[in-house]
Amino acid sequence: MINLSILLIIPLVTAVLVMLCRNAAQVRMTALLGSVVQLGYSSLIMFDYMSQRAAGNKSPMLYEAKVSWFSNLNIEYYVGVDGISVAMIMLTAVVVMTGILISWSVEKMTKEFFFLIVLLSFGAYGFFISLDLFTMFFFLEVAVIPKFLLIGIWGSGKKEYSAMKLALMLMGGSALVLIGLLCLYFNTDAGNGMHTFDLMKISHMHISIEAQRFIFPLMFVGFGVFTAIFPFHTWAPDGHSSAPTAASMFLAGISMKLGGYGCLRVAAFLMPEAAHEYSWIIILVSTIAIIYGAFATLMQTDLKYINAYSSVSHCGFVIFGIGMLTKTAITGAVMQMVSHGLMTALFFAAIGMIYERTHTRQVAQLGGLLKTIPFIITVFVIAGLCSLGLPGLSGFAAEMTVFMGSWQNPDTFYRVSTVLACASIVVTAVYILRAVGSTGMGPIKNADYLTFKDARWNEKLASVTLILCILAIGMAPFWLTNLISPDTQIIMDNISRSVVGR
Amino acid sequence: MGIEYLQIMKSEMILTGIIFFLLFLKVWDGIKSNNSLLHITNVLLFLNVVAGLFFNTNGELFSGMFHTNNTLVLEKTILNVGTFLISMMAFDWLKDHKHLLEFYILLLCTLLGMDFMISSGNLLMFYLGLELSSIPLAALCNYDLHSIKSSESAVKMILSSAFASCILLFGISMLYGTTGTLNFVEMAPLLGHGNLQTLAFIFVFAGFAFKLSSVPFHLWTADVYEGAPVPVTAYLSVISKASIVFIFITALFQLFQNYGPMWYHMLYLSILLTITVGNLFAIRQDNIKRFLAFSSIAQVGYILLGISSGTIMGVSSALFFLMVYTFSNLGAFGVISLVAAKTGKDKISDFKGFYTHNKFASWVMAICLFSLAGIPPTAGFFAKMFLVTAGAAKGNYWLISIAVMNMVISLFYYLKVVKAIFIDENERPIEKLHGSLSLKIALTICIFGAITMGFASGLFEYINTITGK
Amino acid sequence: MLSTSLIILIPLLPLLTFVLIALAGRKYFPSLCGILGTLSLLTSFLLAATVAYDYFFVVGKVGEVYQQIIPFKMTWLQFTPNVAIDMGILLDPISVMMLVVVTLISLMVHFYSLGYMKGEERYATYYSFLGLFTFSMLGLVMSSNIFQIYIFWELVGVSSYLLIGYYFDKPSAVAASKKAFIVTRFADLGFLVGILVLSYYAGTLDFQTLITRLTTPTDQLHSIMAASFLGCSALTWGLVLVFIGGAGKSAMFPLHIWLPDAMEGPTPVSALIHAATMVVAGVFLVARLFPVYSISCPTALDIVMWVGASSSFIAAIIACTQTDIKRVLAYSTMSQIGYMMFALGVSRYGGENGLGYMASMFHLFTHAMFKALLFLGAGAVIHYVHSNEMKDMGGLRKLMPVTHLTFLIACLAIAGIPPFAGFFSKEEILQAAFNSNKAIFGIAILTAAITAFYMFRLYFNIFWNKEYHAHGDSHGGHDAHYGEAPFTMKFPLLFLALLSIVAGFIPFGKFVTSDGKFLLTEFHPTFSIAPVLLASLGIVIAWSFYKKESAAPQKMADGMSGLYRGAYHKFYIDEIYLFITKKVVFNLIGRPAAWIDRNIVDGFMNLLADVTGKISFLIKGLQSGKVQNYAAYFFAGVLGFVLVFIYLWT
Amino acid sequence: MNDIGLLHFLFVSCALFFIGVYGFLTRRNLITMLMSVELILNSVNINFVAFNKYLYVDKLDGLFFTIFIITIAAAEAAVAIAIIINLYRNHKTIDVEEADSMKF
Repeated sequence: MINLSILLIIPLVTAVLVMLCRNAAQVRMTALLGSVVQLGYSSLIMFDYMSQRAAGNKSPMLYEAKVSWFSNLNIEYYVGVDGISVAMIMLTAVVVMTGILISWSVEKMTKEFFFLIVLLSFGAYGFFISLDLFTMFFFLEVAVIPKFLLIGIWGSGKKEYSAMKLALMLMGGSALVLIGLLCLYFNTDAGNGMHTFDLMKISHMHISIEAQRFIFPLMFVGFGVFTAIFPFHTWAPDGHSSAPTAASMFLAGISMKLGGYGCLRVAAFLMPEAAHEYSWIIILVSTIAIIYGAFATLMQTDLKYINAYSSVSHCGFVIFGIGMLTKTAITGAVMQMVSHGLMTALFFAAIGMIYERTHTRQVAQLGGLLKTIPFIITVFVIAGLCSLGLPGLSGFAAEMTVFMGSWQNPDTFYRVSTVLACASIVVTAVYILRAVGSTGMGPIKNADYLTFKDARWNEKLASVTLILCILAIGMAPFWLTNLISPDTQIIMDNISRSVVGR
Repeated sequence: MGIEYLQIMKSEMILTGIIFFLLFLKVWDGIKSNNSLLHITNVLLFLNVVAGLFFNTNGELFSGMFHTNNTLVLEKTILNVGTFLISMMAFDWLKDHKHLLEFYILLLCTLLGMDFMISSGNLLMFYLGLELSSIPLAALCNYDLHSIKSSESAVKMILSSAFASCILLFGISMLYGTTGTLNFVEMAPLLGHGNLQTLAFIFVFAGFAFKLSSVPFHLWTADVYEGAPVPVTAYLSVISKASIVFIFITALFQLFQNYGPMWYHMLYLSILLTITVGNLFAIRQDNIKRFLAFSSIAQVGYILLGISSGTIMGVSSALFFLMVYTFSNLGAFGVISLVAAKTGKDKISDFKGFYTHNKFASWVMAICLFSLAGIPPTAGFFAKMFLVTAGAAKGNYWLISIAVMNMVISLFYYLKVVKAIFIDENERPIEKLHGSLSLKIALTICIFGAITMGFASGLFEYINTITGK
Repeated sequence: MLSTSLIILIPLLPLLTFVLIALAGRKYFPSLCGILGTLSLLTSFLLAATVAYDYFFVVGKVGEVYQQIIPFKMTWLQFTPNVAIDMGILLDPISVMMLVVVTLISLMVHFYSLGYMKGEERYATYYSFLGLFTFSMLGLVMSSNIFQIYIFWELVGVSSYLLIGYYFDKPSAVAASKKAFIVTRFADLGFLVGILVLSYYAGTLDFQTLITRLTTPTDQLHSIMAASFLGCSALTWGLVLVFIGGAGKSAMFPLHIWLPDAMEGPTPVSALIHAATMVVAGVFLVARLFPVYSISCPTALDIVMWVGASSSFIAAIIACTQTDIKRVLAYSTMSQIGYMMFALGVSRYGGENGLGYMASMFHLFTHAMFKALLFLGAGAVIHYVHSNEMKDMGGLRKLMPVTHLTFLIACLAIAGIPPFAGFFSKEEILQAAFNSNKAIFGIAILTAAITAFYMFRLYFNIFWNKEYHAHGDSHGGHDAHYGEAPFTMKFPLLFLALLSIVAGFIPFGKFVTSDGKFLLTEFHPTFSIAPVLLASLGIVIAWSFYKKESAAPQKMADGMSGLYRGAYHKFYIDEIYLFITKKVVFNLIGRPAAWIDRNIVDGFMNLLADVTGKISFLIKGLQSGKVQNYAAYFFAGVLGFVLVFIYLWT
Repeated sequence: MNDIGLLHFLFVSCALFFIGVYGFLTRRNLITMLMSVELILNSVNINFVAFNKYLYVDKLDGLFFTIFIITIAAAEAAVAIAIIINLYRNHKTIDVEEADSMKF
């Protein structure tokens, strides 16, 4: 029988073991082992989940476990998963494992590096499985500080500035979440004057519309900061570009998903009326983010900045899909989260591999690398194609689902914004091809590029894993949709019910 | 009869005993080596902590002047533990100091004063305890006789605290004049009539606020903290502050319950000012003691936030926070005292690259700072969450928003220190410091407390139940 | 009928070769990859041929009407209960016809490349890409679902990108591939939105359902007619947007700019992708949705017609002035596709009106043959001369007789000289145009004449004009030896030449018509006199100009210098685009966006931090360090409380 | 009417209080500041005694409090003087304005 807490125990044990290790080699092996076990267990969960659903298990959350934690505040350790969280868990597991593989050659303070990475993953797992808002918030914040240290210590460029900015902006976001959380808490009623943090319970209560009007923006913007919602996205470019490879992978692959997941699972799910009222603002903002992120990317000359801004644009699709409030669009948003997580992780991995060899990320200084490091550049190209939405790779399925879902929203404003969002795929093509073309193709800029060694086993393994996942989603998106759409249906029911109720 | 006295005044008795024993040692002057003296004292203090846990009863003496109950025992235990940790940390600083016994005698006198103060049921007793706990502290601040800063801080301490207690006394005298009694229980129902009483209440409140160092009565804090020797600073920022919070809670909830709405708004004002001003000043500090002083001012704001809810929840979360705060803050001060004792450096910039040679100390510092900043998974997160939650019960979300936003600012300066320790390069970082065993033990206890206490939900629930009574 | 699994094999085999070569082939058996690819293509060609036979002669026809058969279909991505992307195979006359064409040409190109690409560094990669392209193209033509067609649409786009950029160390090639992809991507945006519009109102993505719902008076049809945006009905919008997609792929004016540059790719690739198959995808798409266009929304069809006609004319003009032989061919391709487009445009659904449709498909078929032949021939020439420029050529007829002969046949075919293939198809297109729209007919016939002229200009410049003398710079200056290409390259030429002779005699109206019924096309000699004469006139002019070196063309060029320069510079369309992208998009949108992001949005965040710092600096005076001030503040605080809580307190 | 009542005492003590505060805030000599603290304390004492004498004659809380205040004031003064002397050793002055090395 599945026990979700194991998902938290494995990283903890790994972290402790890492701290006990003698030398760097042991550390790496331990961390890798832990992540592999975690991946195995996550996939076990996924398959078991699928089989249970197939067997007709209709309960909204599976593997629920509930332990009273601070009884006098009704705080519980309450975990459980639905399709969406399962998808997120799988994403996290994959990205963590590949991230550890990619950062195999970290020499400086190896132990601390891997310790922090494992701690970060601990936060992410906890966030995705917890159904108690307090616990959720706890894990949300657990995942912040490791980033600060990772960027600050192992980063490059103006790392102090970026790390501080990232930590503060994310903390500002979670502060907003906290305020919203407290207001929400005191607007719930669990009988005899008690309140509750229990997400499922709250979803059945009716929060007064006035309270929702106040809480929803706090929650949505708060989580939105994590997923780089416009105009609170500026931590992303600096953070990504200064971070070490693995950290960038986590930031874009996992951390930005925490926000999207929160927006969906907490904000939209618990406060449907407000979601409806603010929907047009969400769409407006996310459309701006999509277009403007894309155009801002056009001007970037640093590979990591390019990917960071494109992440802003792509995560715009997540918010966009959620804001559309149609089942298909929300499904698309979740797919986009998964797809973007994998794709951007692959992208950063490739950039990291290139940077490790050329020691520059300036597009202008690169060129013709396809001759010398074909594997890495191929990976780079695949990531790029995925990001510009090539069919057969995950990006396409996700974005198309978002578009189809958005178009079901029969209102000129939404239609126009959908068209604009679609238009961004052209711009995406432009900057991706620019990056790919001037990095991998053309004449070789620098003589010593000829001496480069192609990817090592760990890098190959990491890239191949990610590519396989991307292909799996891109070639056969139906399994992913089957996994998540029942639960988006539940969310939609909650939303539409409340709106009909109005 | 007698045994009852012993039982009810147990901790005070024990403390007095220790004080006299130390005095005797001083007079006898038999033991020459500082280390053994220090070890003896530490053992005594440890026994004091242990003894504080057993044979406790509820009861009162001297017609309600002195009373004790589980909550008070808990509070005294907190103080004892804190004192014990501080004396463990002071080892490296004291072991080549001439008059270390005086240090301990003064220290324990203040502790005794606090014990009396927090278990007082009468303004006279309260005043005696207060003075007993503050006058020797001024002397302690001046303990490094030849340091200019030390003496200056002592002067500031004694003068401003004298002034403050004058105001307090004036308020008390007016309370007495309007009610004719000094006993909390008798006085409480008679309050709430007429401006004279309100004036008196404000005076008394100001006296408390001064000791709590809440804005605008806080200005002495930073200077005194900066000048005083590190262990004394730690003592000031943790123990004396905690004791004042305890008695403050009693005063507000028992004595001034009729002024409920008024003191809620007073607290509202002081919370806003305290948190904001504390943070704003903390941002620009480079001296780490001064920095911690301002950060502790900001922390007081959060404690007041919890208290302002006027609920059991608020009180218990305040107590819980103080426990966590004791461990976290003392951990940080432990590292600082180690550095100060070995190198005499006390600037944040001196800590650049500290991690390169002092891994353990750096982690202790980092974790304690995160706990102060309220970052999970440290206990500080839970403590702060509970305070804020308790405060939010009033539904004053603007206050909450400002408090929470200030948490972000505070994170900035805590991270600044962490950054200096872990990230910044330094060509000549502080080399490996070999602290004494007792210091190491103390640090370990602190870090353990700072991490685990948050998950020990039983503790919090226990506090909640006993404060409920 | 062939079993479904075999039909699926047709596209799958190239895919398998792609995967196999990409993963293993390049490393372990690079030299064999060519053979492997060719064999797998041969197999799928044979399968396709069998399918075609079965379809046209055995199972396809039910009561005089060719049915649409869907041997295979699976749900790929479910959006809503009734809207889903299916992966399916749709067999009907056009798809089967395309099946044959694609596999055939692809086979020829594979075979040809064995010789042409010999010794290339990335030989294996080349074949893997060819496999990928063939797979995508086959998937495209067999799509049963409008979204499926979009998917493969993108895939052909990317494989064309990869193949154009095959010589990736040539900056021009990289630029060209980028340009091709982005321009078509831009057009695909229209396609995508069009799909969204149509599918929303039709409530389905499946071709058959979509077409029935949008052609017969159902409530879907009414709703889509009713819904209007900016004065046009949603249906018009949808169809026009879809057509934009098609125009992009088919290099219709003004989205044609990528096609000439695409010639940077290896010549066989140009033959396959940019002459025979991918570029006609747009025509195929319109033909696929033809019922909707013709029955429900003739307006959109008129747009198709005019775009087609104008592109064919402009392209023809430009082709007259180009000196790079591949570019000439590229423009002629564009012009011929324009022919197909307006043929569709002038046509209507069913019966006699369907002539244009039939003719268009017919022309698509024959054009594939002779245009591929032209490109392959040009490839042979370039292989020999190592240059694309006319001035480096001339008098090659003795040196490479086979190439010369086949090239001549192809030229005659495209010029529309009987009895070659081009003649028949073109003649029917002209007839359809004549029947429906005289203006279009005028343009068409004029274009036909110009076509003949520039094709023979090309022909004479390559094979006659001056004596060939090898120039030192290229290939170590080999002297003018007998330079015929190897068999692997010769065979496709001959085979295609044969086809371009006989293909015209296929009674096309029997098989491919707008409504699947039999359409009798009678042949009017009287009608076809005019076109043939004009074509011959063009040839004669070309002969007089270019048979020998002469100053005449130069004089002529100076004579109409304005037009000539304009045409030579492709009417400056590239420059306009360059202006729009570089100046407008980059400088007016991109740069400001980046600037705003750094300085305003991000600046605001930093400003918050700075302000906090400033404030804390400003209030530092409170902590004056003087104990008396402290006491004063203390007392002031007390008084403040007194003020507030005694005097203001209520 | 012209016998001395509570208000007179309160007036005196009040005056004394403000005189003390004024002195504390203005005089720059540490010893003088200490003396003004004593003034305030005495004003408090007067309060206590007066209240006790006029209002609550039956109980002696006020008197006790006064005695304690006097004692503690003495102790406080002792410690303060000691500290001031030490300050004088270090600073060579007892001007309070000089003791502001720690600020901001």
